[in-house]
Amino acid sequence: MADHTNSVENTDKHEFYKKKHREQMKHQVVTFVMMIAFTLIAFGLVIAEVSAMFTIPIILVLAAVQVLFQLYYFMHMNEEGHQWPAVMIYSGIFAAVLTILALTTITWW
Amino acid sequence: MSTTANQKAGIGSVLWDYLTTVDHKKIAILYLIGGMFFFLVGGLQAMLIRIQLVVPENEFLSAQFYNEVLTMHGTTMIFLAAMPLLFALMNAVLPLQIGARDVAFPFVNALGFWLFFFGGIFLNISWFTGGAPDAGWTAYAPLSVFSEGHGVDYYAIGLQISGFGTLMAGINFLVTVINMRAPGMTYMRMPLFTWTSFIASVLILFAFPALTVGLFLLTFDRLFGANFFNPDMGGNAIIWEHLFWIFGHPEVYILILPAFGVFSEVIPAFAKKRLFGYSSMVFATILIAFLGFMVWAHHMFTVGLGPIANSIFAVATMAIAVPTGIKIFNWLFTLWGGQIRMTSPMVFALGFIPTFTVGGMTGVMLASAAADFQYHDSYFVVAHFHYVIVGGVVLGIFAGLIYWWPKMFGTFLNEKLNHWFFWLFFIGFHLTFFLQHFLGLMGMPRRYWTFLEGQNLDLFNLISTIGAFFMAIGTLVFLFNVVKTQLKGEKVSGDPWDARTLEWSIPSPPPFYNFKQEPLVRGLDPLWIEKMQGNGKIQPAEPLGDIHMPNRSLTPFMISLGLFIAGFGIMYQGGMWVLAGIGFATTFGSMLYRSLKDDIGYHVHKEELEEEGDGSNG
Amino acid sequence: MAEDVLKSGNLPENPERATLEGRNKFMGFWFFLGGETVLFASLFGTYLALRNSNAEGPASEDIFGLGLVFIMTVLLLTSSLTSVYAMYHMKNNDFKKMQLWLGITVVLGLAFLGMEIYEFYHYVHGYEFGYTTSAFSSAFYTLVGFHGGHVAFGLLWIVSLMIRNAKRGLNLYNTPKFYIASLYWHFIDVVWVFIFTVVYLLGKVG
Amino acid sequence: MKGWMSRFKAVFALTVMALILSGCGESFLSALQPSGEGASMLLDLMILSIVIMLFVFVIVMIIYVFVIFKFRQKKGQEDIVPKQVEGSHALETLWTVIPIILLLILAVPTIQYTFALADTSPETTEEGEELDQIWVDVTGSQYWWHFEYRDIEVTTSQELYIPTDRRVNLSMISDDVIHSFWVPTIQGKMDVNPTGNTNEMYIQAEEEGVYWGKCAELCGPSHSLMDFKIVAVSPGEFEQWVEDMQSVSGEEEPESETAQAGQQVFADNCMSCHAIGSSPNKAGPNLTNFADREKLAGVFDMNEENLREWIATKGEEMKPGNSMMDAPYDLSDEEINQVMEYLMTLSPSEITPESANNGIYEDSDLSGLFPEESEGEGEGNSDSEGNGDSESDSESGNNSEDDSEGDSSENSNDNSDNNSDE
Repeated sequence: MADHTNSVENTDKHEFYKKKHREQMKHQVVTFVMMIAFTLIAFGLVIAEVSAMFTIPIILVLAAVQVLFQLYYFMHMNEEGHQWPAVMIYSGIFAAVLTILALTTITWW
Repeated sequence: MSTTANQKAGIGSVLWDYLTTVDHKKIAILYLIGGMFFFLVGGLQAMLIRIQLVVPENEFLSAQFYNEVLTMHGTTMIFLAAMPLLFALMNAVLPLQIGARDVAFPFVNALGFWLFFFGGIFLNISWFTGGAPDAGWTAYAPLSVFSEGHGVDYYAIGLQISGFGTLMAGINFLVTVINMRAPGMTYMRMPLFTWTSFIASVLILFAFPALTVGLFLLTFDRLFGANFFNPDMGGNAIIWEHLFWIFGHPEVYILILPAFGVFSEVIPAFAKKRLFGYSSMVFATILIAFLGFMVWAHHMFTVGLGPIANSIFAVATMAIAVPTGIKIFNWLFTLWGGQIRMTSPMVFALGFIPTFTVGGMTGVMLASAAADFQYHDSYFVVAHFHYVIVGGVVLGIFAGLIYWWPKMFGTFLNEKLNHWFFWLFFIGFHLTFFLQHFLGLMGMPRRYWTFLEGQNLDLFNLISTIGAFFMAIGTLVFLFNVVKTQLKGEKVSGDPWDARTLEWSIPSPPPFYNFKQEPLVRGLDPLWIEKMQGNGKIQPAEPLGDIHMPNRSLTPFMISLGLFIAGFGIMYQGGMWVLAGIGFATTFGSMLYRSLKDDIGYHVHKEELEEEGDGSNG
Repeated sequence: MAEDVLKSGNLPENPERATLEGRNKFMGFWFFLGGETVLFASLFGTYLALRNSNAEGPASEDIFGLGLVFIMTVLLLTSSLTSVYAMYHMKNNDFKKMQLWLGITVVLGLAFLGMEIYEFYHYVHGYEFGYTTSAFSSAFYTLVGFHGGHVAFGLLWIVSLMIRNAKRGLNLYNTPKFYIASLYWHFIDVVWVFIFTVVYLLGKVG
Repeated sequence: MKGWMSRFKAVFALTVMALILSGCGESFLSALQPSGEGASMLLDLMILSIVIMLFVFVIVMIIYVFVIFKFRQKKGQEDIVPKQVEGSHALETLWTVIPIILLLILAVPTIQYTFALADTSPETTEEGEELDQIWVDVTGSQYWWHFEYRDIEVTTSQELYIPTDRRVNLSMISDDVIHSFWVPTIQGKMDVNPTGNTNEMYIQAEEEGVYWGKCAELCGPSHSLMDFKIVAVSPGEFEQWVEDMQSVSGEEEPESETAQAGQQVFADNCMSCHAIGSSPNKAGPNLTNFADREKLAGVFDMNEENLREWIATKGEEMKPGNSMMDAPYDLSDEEINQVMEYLMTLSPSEITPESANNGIYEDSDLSGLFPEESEGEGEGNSDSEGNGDSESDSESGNNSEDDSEGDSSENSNDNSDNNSDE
């Protein structure tokens, strides 16, 4: 459990990190653009009053994809060291889905 | 800065010490005191209930007061007694079992305790301000919404405060287990108590938010005119039932899993054998937790969800019996071929096995959805969950307390008195609750203030009350034992039980930094391995060096105090809004103070450590 | 190690997880977010169960305007991106730029919050759609209000971090704090994605 | 061979179990002495589960006792180190698989019974004809029960009369908080929800008798006093009871003068909450056949003393928290006497709880209660089916419809009124 308090002196390494970060940043900008696009599609479908049977699943899927983008790119779940966060987030999503399913299906009859 | 010795000190400085402590071992003692206090309060309420039901048409308590007592009995026992007592054990033992010097968030740990404590006090203040909550510990809407006075407000806000505390404690244990394990302590070498506490913490993490929301909705309905559960405005009472049980069912496993863990420590230690089927025990624990999340609606079979939903939840519930059965048989086969010592923790563990088996049996019977139409909300259910919670959790807590008492306090409880305690409590328990199964089937619904004559329910109720007195006397014996032992103050060695796990490798009570050097773990039951293969001492994983320790802090106390004060403001409104202002200012001010001040702890230096012996259990 | 963590200077890769304290914070906060998922799920579930229970008060189709919501969505999504930028500069140990991007995040968040308050005001006064009007209104305000409360708390948090550390730059003690504050901000965004979909868009579709 | 043995054992155990259990409790209250179709099915299921569970328990206890006696440390053995067994795949598989099988044995009938008990569709005779259904709208209130017979314009409270020849379907809703309808000897319980979630179940009594019902969901201070009775009488008696009840208008003049005065007092003070004759649900119980009741307010002996105390104190001590405590009336002792006398005249029918215990069985096909039947089988059937359908519509979870009603508890009552007008 040693702590890496000693900072990295090696400039080459530093440059390498910077480059890597820039790469990631590019991904994130692309992600952002796609998220905006998804949002536009979702709003567009609703405003255009496309049939509900078609719209509802589409906008829910778009929302789910946006969330995955947020989790994996903006919140860096795609990087290493995120196994436990992933376990807990997915467990949370599992419990969340059960909760929502129950409350939407068996509260009125 | 490094105050190493626990010199005799005045009351004031002891009090200050405990108010500001972030040491998990002292927090354990705080949890123990708080939990025991509320356990006695809840027990007193139980006695009132049994006295009221000793004869038919008794008028010992009024109807309203009886409802308050039964509500507070349930609420107190679950939230303010069982959970904190388990947290006491977890705090005392879990970091030691994984070879950690501290928990991951010492500050948050203290905060968790103080939130629980103030929540509990808040809830009980209701007795003195016009009536306690009276809608049952489940607080079903809309009864809880229509309930007059402020009783249910105390319930909602008090549980909200202590619920935050529980959530934080849960996260703390999760991260402690993941990040703080000593070298060599892989997941599959962790003691079962650590495993079950870990899994229980996972359940806390996902179950408590549902309660948080439920309590918020209830609070808003009662205090701010919201309409979640008000049928006239389109609200729906079933939402409360779902939210409550989405929390409430995992809560049962939050309680029982750590108790399973205690037995999985006690039984191997006193059978002198390693736990039979360790990996399947771990797997069963995880499976119970997973299934425990999908079965909450078995509390709602009679609500009218329809046969499809009922069938699904019935089958899911029955499935839980499988991993639980695995556990029972693994314990039995740990005993098989062992050298069983009848110490008092072991007697508790052995008393647990048949008792809990009965609780599990009735659990499967209740899972049978159609049959539950008869059992539901009758004394059968009362008997069932007392078999599980008293026969499982309470016996587990006492087994654990007695087992780890030397480690927590450095003293040894009198074995003879412990055996007396066990037999009085155990016999009293079965007298009280076994016949209640039949009472339920004979037509006695639960939460009945009184029962009428001529229904043939008199005799069993009388016997039940007699049993309750046995349990009360047993508990008094235990208290007497505690006082006697602590007054005598005889010191014990680090390993008085000749046990197997890491916490017994250091002195009793442990020094405040726990391990002088990080231990090197070479397998399951590390101390046993060293006893068999080495010199009985755990090898260090690092050379002696400075130890980093967190600073003490009053902030957790202040944050909790603030919420406590704010609760009154929110509840009484009007001129009392000032209190809400003061309370929230205290809370957020303390939080701000905490985040603005650099708190990087201090070091115990190598030189000081060298003066203190070798840090083994000697 | 203790005092070293306050020194600013060259930071390792992933400074937020370089110390044990940092790793603990990082892990604990992710778990907290897992719990928050269930918290919001309970609120969403309640909302979905009650969204048609308007008890003769206004229904969702009557009041929701998509224009405002779209602008709010874009604001919050953008603020998520700007906080990613802030973390990008944090990892490159560029304190000034991080502060700048965090500042932009805060401004966007404030704008979002302002619009939300305007929206509520508009509903209450324009449509007589108050908190106690119906089960639907209670559920709506509670769900969206909880999210708004999270936004407000996040803003306070980020601002106090910025002020506290304005003079001392990045070090191993405060990078985890910045990092988890940004995680929190993203999570708020995640919740909003579902709010605009489930509350507003589904409210219009029916 | 083994299968045969275990079957024999199961049958044996079942018989013994049934004998033991039936010794428990009173025949009018105990779930272990069923008198109805539902409760009998449930007892079968309970016994099946008890037998399976006892089987497990016995095995656990055998191992447990053996282990404790065999492996207890004896003096001088302190140094023995037992073999450290890691586990056994074979054993662990065994006690994973066997419980799964046992649970499957239990799960199958559980699911069957769960569906069977939820079935409120019309019964059929042996020839395949559908029987006319009796539907009762049940309303639970703090702390009494209200019963409206759908289509036949009979209203009663506290004591529900049913014929023994067929199922009676209940459609249940609460006026205030959640209650739960439980008659242990007849049928398992079902919650009575306030939210527009109408619950349906059937009850069926196999023998005549008065069966005690209880509220099983905490509903306030007098939760334990919310008893009611099911009076199961033979079909002929039931038919007569219905006709007698239908003939009551509430205007009938009692014979004695005191009672006439009491009627006036009653009309002035009590009619805003109570009703006599068929009427929609009001704030207090319907008193049409008050004098025939076995119990006062569900739990007290029906005598002068109790009735006087009830009227004089508004039941404050007798049933704490009951809503009559808010009633504004203020009666003199004389007026109370008059009202009591009047109330005791409210006995419109020969058929009382005594008829359920007198052993007389009068047969009838109840066709007199369903006049549309005479016009033709098909139509009559489709009509009664129509009722069932309209209910099952709301059951299928049509959210928007339920929600928009808001106060759907009243609506469902209105519906049934409309039906009876047709």
